[in-house]
Amino acid sequence: MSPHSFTHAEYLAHLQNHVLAASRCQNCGELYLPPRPLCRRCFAQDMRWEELSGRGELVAFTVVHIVPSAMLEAGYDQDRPYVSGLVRLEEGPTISALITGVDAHHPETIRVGSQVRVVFPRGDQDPGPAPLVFEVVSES
Amino acid sequence: MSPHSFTHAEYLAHLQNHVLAASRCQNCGELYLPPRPLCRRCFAQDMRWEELSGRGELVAFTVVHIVPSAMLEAGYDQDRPYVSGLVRLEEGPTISALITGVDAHHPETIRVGSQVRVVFPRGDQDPGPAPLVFEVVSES
Amino acid sequence: MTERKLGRGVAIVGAGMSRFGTFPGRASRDLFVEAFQAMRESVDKGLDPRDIQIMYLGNYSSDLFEGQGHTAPLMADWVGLTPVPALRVEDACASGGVALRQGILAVASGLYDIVLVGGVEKMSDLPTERVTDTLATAGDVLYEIPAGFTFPGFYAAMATAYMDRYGATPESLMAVGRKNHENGALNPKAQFSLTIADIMAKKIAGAEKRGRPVPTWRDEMEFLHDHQANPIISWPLRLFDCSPITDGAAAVLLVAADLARQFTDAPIHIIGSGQASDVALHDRPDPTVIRAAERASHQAYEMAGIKPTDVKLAEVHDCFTIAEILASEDLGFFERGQGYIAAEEGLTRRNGPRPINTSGGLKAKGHPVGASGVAQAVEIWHQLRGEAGARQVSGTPDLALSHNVGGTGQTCVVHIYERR
Amino acid sequence: MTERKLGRGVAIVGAGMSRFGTFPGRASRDLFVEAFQAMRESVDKGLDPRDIQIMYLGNYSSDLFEGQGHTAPLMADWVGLTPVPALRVEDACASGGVALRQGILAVASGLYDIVLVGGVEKMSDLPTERVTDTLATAGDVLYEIPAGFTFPGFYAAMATAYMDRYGATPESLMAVGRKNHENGALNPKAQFSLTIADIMAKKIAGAEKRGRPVPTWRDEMEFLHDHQANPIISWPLRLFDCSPITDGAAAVLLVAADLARQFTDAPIHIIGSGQASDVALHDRPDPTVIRAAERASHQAYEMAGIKPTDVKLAEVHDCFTIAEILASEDLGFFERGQGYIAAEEGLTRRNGPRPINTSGGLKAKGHPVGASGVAQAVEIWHQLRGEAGARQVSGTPDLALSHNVGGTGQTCVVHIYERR
Ligand SMILES: [Zn+2]
Ligand SMILES: [Zn+2]
Repeated sequence: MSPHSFTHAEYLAHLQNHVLAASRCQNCGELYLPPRPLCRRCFAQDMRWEELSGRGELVAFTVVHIVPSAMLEAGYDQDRPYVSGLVRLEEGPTISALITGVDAHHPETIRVGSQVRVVFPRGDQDPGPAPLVFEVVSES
Repeated sequence: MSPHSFTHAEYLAHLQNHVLAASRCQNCGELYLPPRPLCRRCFAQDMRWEELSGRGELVAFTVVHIVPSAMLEAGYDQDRPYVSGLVRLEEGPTISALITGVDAHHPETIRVGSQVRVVFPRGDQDPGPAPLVFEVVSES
Repeated sequence: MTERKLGRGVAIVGAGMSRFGTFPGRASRDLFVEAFQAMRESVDKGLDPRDIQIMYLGNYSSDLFEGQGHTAPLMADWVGLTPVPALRVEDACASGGVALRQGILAVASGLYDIVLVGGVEKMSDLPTERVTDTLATAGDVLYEIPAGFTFPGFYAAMATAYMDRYGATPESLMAVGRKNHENGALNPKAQFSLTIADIMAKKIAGAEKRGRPVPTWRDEMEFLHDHQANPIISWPLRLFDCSPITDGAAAVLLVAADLARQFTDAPIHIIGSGQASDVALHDRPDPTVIRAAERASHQAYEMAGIKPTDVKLAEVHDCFTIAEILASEDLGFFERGQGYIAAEEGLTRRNGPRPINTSGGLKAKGHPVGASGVAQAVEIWHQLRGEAGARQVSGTPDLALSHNVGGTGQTCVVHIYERR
Repeated sequence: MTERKLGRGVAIVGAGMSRFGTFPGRASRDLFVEAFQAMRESVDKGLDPRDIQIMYLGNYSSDLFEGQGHTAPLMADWVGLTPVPALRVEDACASGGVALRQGILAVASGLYDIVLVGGVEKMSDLPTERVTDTLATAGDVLYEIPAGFTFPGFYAAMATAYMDRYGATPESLMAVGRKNHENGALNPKAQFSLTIADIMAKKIAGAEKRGRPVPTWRDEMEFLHDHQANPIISWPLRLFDCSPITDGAAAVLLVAADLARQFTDAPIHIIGSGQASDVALHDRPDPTVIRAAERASHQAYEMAGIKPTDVKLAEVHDCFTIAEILASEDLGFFERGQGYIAAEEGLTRRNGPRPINTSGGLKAKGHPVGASGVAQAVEIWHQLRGEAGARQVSGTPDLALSHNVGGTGQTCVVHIYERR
């Protein structure tokens, strides 16, 4: 294992293969998403990739109306907002992601604590500007 | 006189009117090109605009082959280089400018010490990306 | 570990800021000259700028806002300080406060006695979506921004978690914005020297003048609930929950405490300073706590030998209304989950028991990112010297705190100031 | 004024760098982890990273190169240092050296004993013209850049003025590049671990392999005069007069001198430090003198109590070959107008009387802007400890200097190091 891996580029390559991958320290067992090459708990540099279940819980969210350039190009704007959120995976780590399966026009119906699961684009569907998407599968 | 003037925007407006303007401290007499609102010699903030003759001398120069985006868009490139230089005005200050009237393909013919004079675009000629241009009028 | 004392005492003997607002045609250097001159005029016994020995500049991203790097020596030149060392300090929105802290360390090091700390940001040249992009670079551009997060979006997510946990509502947030506009209305250098009611009146007058339908808001709360007047930026944050896009600069003059009386008979001593860092927002165990603020304030309190209850006046980093509520808890002013109640009850108003953001805060005064941390010190300079004019807190407080956050809380820096 | 001593002595007890080069798919954070690990491994008696108390990061423009601001706490997190204070210091190409100087002040202030100073830049993700644009932001974007100046262009203008004044030629400049490639060839972490002759051989082998016309350069000078092999970037500077576009990081560990022996029996003491600023290039009376370098080195010499002739070894800022020649005069190693003759005569070669840039310099080692000033200290750490391998200067020198320039000389920072 090259000590120079566990980069964002490798993480994205996993996602493109429909794998949500974290890095686990082989010395102390800590699990990292975003993946990282150096363990911040024990300072060992001995990681392995590990696939996550993709199941988790919505910890926080927002409905974005004033959107950045990349999302503007993807067709979102003030009247077509999207939802971003923090998702705590069942394996422990929390990650930022685009959230679907909710009604962005009725934010009061979106619940912190909802169960979510990772979704990947089907077939040769364009993944769009957000490489990581979770869908709300049930309310808390 | 507003203490908030002597900005780059005002300097450019003067250039568009074919005036190369500097700011002169009314307290100590120091002349500034680029113009500035605060005198760095006596710390007074009492400037007046003053038109310069536009005559000067080439202090240093270069022929630019690897060009920045703005000059690339203006049609310059590795094979169509341009000359940039430092010009000491006869009134004292030295400024950066585009230099014309020289052979960019034969840099060894360009002489430090050459006399230059400011040139403005004729009629509704596009001033291009370089608002300040000096032409070599005679060799030193 | 026990926090240490500085090797040498440090005092502020001059402080000033430019007007905050949007100023087409004025570059960073022009704003900085204005702040420098205001600072200079504030030095009671006068300052020869040639006595300044080093300059620290807080600036977030002149690179992206103006396409200008290497800003520090340029600003130093424009105020006539060349050839003193000039360096830029960057920690996103905390750049100004972190620059102040480095100025303090420079005095404490024994190498410098007279230090200029400046802050500047020129934000209004870019279109809004590129300002949004630029502010988002304070997050993790590889893992956070591709999730669609904007800067308001991050704080909006903290707000949904906080509201879920403690029962706060969008109306709790509005209380913060109303209060800060009340204060800003009394600050002639603020971007919005206007209460919400003043803004409503202006819009009504404008509609009448242009022959448009005249809005009929009953009160400020109805205005703040109007989707047209106060659109959602990133739910639950609306326009009046967000600090604006601002051009501005600020400057303070620090000297070794034993030299302070050469400059003024009323110096303001910096008796506490703390700074801490944190991981990306998603990586924290609780999105309703800015741990870097807890830690930085703990350091500052310990260095100053005071408790949160001793603080008479605080300028806190209200980049968004929720941020002020979290700050009031992180700093120990209120218990967890009580900050929003305190805001609703008016405890943090100018004449309340715990005045916060008498300047108008980032919300009303404006938020030129790299200048904000320095401008907080400017407000405290005025208040502790009893020179804050119409917004002066009664009784002339003697102990104040500033709290400046970078990004979503990956940086926080806290200072404590005392009039002796 | 007499330069002061620091309040406390400061020593380097660990130093390391990543490989320099272009590394697609590796971000700043990945480079920084590599440098941090190299630093950690260099600490003779071991380092527990939890003992580090603050981190300074030299970085020029992650904003423009990677679209990432607020880089310092992110780098701190990636090497596990959260929650210690982490701040970025920016002075263009001098960012690394200026960060080092701030780390020294932090120790001298009495507030910190153990300080990490890092530098990082990830430049190779942008196309060349946007790298050109980004580097140009170190000049004055309002008054210099619209004249068509690029970063090589500024130094090229200094070169034409110098050549006109003293009779130097493009061949004088080439001597610097040849020498630095000779040194870089012995540095396994350099971007170009190759002499010019090695590069020629590689190109000949490549042409043979691809069945292309095989070049027939007689010697290095003929290669350097070949417009195809060594094209003009900005006359008189050609490709081999310019430092490359580089990704890389470096890190040094500073501690209070009285703690140094806890980490190593061979610490390197920093005994002099100086920094100065200057105006834009056009505004200086003489474009062949970097006044900030004269002034910063004067400060550093005085603090260290040494003369230029005492320096055994120097890492100087050869962003362009002309810059090394000017530096050798600004630092007082040679008289004005003699620097190019010294270069031509080989006085600055590794085994000459005045070795400059044994690392290969920015030219051959590479120039990841914000990391370069820190990487200079890494080379000096190796040389003064006699651990520089094949490029070790004989006799293990005991006194060295580093010289790091920002922009066209609006910033210069100089440090002096001693093995005791
Ligand atoms: Zn571990
Ligand atoms: Zn004057």
